[in-house]
Amino acid sequence: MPISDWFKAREGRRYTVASADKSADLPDGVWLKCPSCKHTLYQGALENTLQVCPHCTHHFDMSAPDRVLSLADEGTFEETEAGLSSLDPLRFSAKKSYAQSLASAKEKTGLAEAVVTGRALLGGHPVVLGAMDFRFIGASMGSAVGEKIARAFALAQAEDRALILAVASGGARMQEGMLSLMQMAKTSAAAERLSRAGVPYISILTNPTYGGVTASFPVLADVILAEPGALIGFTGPRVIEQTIRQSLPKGFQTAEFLVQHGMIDEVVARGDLRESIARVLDYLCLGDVPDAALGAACPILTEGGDE
Amino acid sequence: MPISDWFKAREGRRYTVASADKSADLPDGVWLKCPSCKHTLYQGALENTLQVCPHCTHHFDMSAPDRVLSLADEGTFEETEAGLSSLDPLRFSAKKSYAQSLASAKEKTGLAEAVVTGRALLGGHPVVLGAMDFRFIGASMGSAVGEKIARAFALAQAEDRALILAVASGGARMQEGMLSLMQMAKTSAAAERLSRAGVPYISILTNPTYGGVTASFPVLADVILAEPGALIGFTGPRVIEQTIRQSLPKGFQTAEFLVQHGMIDEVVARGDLRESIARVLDYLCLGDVPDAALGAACPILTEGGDE
Amino acid sequence: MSRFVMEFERPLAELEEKLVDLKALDLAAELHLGEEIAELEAEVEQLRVTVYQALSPWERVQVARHPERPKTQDYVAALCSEVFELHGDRLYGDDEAIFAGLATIAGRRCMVIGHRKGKNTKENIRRNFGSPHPEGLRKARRAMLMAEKFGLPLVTFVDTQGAHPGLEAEERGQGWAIAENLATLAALRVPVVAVGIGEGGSGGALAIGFGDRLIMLENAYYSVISPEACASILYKDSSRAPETSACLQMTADDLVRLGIADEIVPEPLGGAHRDAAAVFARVESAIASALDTLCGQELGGLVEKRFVRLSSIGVFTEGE
Amino acid sequence: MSRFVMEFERPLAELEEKLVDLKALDLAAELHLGEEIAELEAEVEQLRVTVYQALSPWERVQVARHPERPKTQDYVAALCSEVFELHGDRLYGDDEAIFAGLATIAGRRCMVIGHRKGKNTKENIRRNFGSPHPEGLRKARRAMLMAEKFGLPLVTFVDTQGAHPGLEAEERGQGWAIAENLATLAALRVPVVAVGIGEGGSGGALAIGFGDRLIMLENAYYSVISPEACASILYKDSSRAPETSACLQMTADDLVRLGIADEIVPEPLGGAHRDAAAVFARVESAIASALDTLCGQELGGLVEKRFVRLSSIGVFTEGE
Ligand SMILES: [Zn+2]
Ligand SMILES: [Zn+2]
Repeated sequence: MPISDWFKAREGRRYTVASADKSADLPDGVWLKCPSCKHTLYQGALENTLQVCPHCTHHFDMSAPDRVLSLADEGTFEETEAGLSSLDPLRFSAKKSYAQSLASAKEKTGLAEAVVTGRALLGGHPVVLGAMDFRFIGASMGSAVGEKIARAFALAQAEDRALILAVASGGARMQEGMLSLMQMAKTSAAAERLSRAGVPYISILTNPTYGGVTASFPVLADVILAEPGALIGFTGPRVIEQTIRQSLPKGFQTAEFLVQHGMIDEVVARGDLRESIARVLDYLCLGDVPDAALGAACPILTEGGDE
Repeated sequence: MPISDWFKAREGRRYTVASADKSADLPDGVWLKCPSCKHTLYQGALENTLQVCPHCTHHFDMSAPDRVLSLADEGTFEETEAGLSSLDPLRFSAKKSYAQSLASAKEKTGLAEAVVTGRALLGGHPVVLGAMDFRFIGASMGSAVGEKIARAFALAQAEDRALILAVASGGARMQEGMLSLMQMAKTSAAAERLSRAGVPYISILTNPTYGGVTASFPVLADVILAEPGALIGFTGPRVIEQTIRQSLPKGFQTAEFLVQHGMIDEVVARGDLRESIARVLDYLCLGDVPDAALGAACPILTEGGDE
Repeated sequence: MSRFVMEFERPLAELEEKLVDLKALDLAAELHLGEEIAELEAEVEQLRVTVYQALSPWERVQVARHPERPKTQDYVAALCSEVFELHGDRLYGDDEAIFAGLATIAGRRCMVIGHRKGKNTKENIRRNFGSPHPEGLRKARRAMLMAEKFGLPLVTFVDTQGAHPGLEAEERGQGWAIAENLATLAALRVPVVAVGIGEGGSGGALAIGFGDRLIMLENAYYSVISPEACASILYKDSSRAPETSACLQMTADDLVRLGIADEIVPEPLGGAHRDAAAVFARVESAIASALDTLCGQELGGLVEKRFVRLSSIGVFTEGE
Repeated sequence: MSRFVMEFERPLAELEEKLVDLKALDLAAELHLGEEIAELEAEVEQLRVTVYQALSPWERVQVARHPERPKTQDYVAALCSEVFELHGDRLYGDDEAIFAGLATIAGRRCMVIGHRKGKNTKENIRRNFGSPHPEGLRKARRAMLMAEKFGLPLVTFVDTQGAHPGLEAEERGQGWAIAENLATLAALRVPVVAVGIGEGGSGGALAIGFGDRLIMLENAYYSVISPEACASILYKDSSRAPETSACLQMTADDLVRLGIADEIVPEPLGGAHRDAAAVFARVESAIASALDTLCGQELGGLVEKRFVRLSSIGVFTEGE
């Protein structure tokens, strides 16, 4: 099913975090075990709970299409750059060729690349909205992901829409070598431009966010949110333990650890993300919502002619 | 002797750090013991060594007039705001009245206030040059010091001269209460304006620099230098030990400690200060020295019309 | 009713206690002491006025430090809606001694920053009694710059003994952090309203404590040095703080007289903790009217006015 | 002559040793082996060319890591005059893994930044083998902003295995520090010339490693991941690094082909450490000519060109 159809099929669904007692009457189907509370869960039922375990609120990975639909106001998401996808410029071939990896990722996810972007409304605010999909080669950032992200920044700037990016990634896509590393500079350059234009940018760090992606556009946002328990860092714990032989504290690199260390603004449960982002946008996008709750009370600051 | 005469009397003197063997033929006069190496020194001889112990290079306190003359190119220092001095707005009277303290400080130092400012050349660069004098009520910053500092910033900006400030201070001048605290904001505001105007500003932190002065204009410089062994901090060690009952490491709050902790650019011996500052100015004041050593090789960057 | 008794309240507290005892006795033993009770009540009322009216500077300091005095988080809870707290300096840590967040006050979207003391020992340990480390001040600075970027007026609540005096704070540049904030606040291109709600301790207070308007609560103080430290220096005897607190001219009245504060919000007899709701209402209306005045102004002019005013603070002579 | 022998040099080193022995024997025993010596010398010469010409990517990596390879401080000593080193990030610390300073190169006043590896174990411990912590990257950023403020062209020397992978680096925001530098470098309003002199390890290299020109030494590499780590991931066997170093296309040639680097500075046969003086001269002239081209340009256009070029890096399809 092409992704556009998928979006159509999903439109109109409501996403709410189910209360715990709903788990009693799960229909038959694919079952999985929650890695946190060990409860057995029906996978289909997770679709009604934003992929959150109804027993312990463990946040399972969320696909990019699910993510953008969970954040956009109903029926407002319009995808952009849907066809943009990776090539294999280095003809990278190790155990498995990059071309094969790409083909199977496309097949598995129905996506052209590891990030989905588009226009939407969020809490009534016009936004550019993007989400990364970890199932697609670990949502690693190669040329195509970098390009789609950079275009999302450019679109947000051109249309003066706030940019909202839900991030997950294993890091740079090594199969594209230096072209992949340079996407860090390219997306950071785009972020810097948006910032200088004064357009709001909020990132949501989800599990896992690592490597070159952590070290570029996601952490340059005005407000950085993260999902509970999400693991976020530059170097992964295994590499640290092997390279430096440091033992790592409990909770290392969790979203909560990063709040404590001053790196992100708030940990927000998946079910509360849309509301939190909308609230922040109410402050950062003053005036772009015609029926803003505060109406005329928004401060209208006049810029002087001395600039 | 009025300070203008003092300057005249001092002009033409050369300052060099004497080599150790000069100490042998010290004339009679006032003797003091070096607190660092315990050698007995003739005070008059220290005038020829920039108040640096010839045995161990211990840096004694330096008066503001000595300081500006040691830094300015010979014969170029012209004092500004020489008459500006403190009043006693709170009629502050404790054990000793503020009025008394002021009177005795003036008598002792021959200065009108704890800071001397003026125009000068330094390594051929036109600068505004200022120095604080610890003998004057601990070079604490009251209204007059704050005003003179703020005017030095304004003068540097108006005449596009680099600003060089040699700082020493016990902190805010509590005898002026909140008027004194507000000088921190006032001088920091002036520093911010100078910075936005792109005029270079170098501070030299000397022993001791503490309290509200550390927490305002001196640390906002583009390049921060400090003299060897100078003690610099916000809260003094005794207060920390009494309040928090923390034991403090050896070398705490020395200039060297602060370099290690990333707060200052370099520790420079008194005898090398003029040369170091001139070198930095060669970079930060490109173009203002007609016969710059590098002549036409200085990069001439053209600003675009898009600003 | 307050449980914590300040030194100067003690005679009143004793009389109040006596009145309670008398009433209890009357009730228990049916002694019909109505007249005595009424007399004592009048006495209490008179003493209350005597004790609380025209507080000395040192008494105000005690009121400003009263453990039940409303704190930044109380003002945020009472005055602000749709709050979104911001955490961290993006450099080192998240200092709980400083609150920063997006908040709506009197119908206006604002950025709010405040010193955050705890309500009990546990909270106070976490929040370091409201004394910020450099990372707290740098979080505040990040919030200031965000306010500027998105055109949000800045409202600050000042209530700290001072910036934290400690080894780690020095290592991480306490002086540097304060100075950066002063420079940033001085030039910030949005309206800035500072409210002194309790203690205004030196550089740690000033680092978020000035702007286009400084509103002081009646019993809040703001000082270059704590009266105890001043007494320690001058007399080697910190118990002489009552004297130095007068010398330092650190009350709201003094600040208005010196041209540093603009406005005083009156407190109920006995202090803000005696009727917090009334204080919240007055503070809200003071902030609202300050914002009404400031938000209409052209930004370049606003910042220039702030700079000129700041530059004019100080009393000195030009000499001959 | 170099004392450290790289793996692929071993046959040559053995032959060279044999030659030395032969000469010594000849001298000691007066065996008149002139002919044999000449023969062996020719053999050595031929093998030298065979060994060093057309190095494989993995061999280049070894050359790039050679302990005697000239390092940032060697370039600074050789190319720069009137150096004034800047220390510290003004936030947390001074990271010796990063050099930053005012320096004059080829008659131009510049800001110079570089990764600073040590020359021996003691230096390497202090400098953390040239792997920066966040405070090092933040010192670099401060230097970048100072360069911009005062119109000084920026020259960077890239030579690091990568940003430090450790607990404290993560706690202080390694990713954040790198990203801030990338954003700052991308928009910096002065000419930026980066020189890859040795190792170009991933984000820690990139954080000071791009600009208007990227000059690569012939045997310097620049890679998204170390070949060993790549082999570890792909084959669970880091000894297959020779294979992955070819796959990753990380040599100077590859970078020019991919449009990422602009220019290659040739090295003497065997690597830069064989004739450092020659390399210094070539690097100086490459930097000088890059600055000559860049310093005359209008700054807005320069930055726009940098942005457009950066934005165009990548190979992808737009789809249907
Ligand atoms: Zn669960
Ligand atoms: Zn000595």
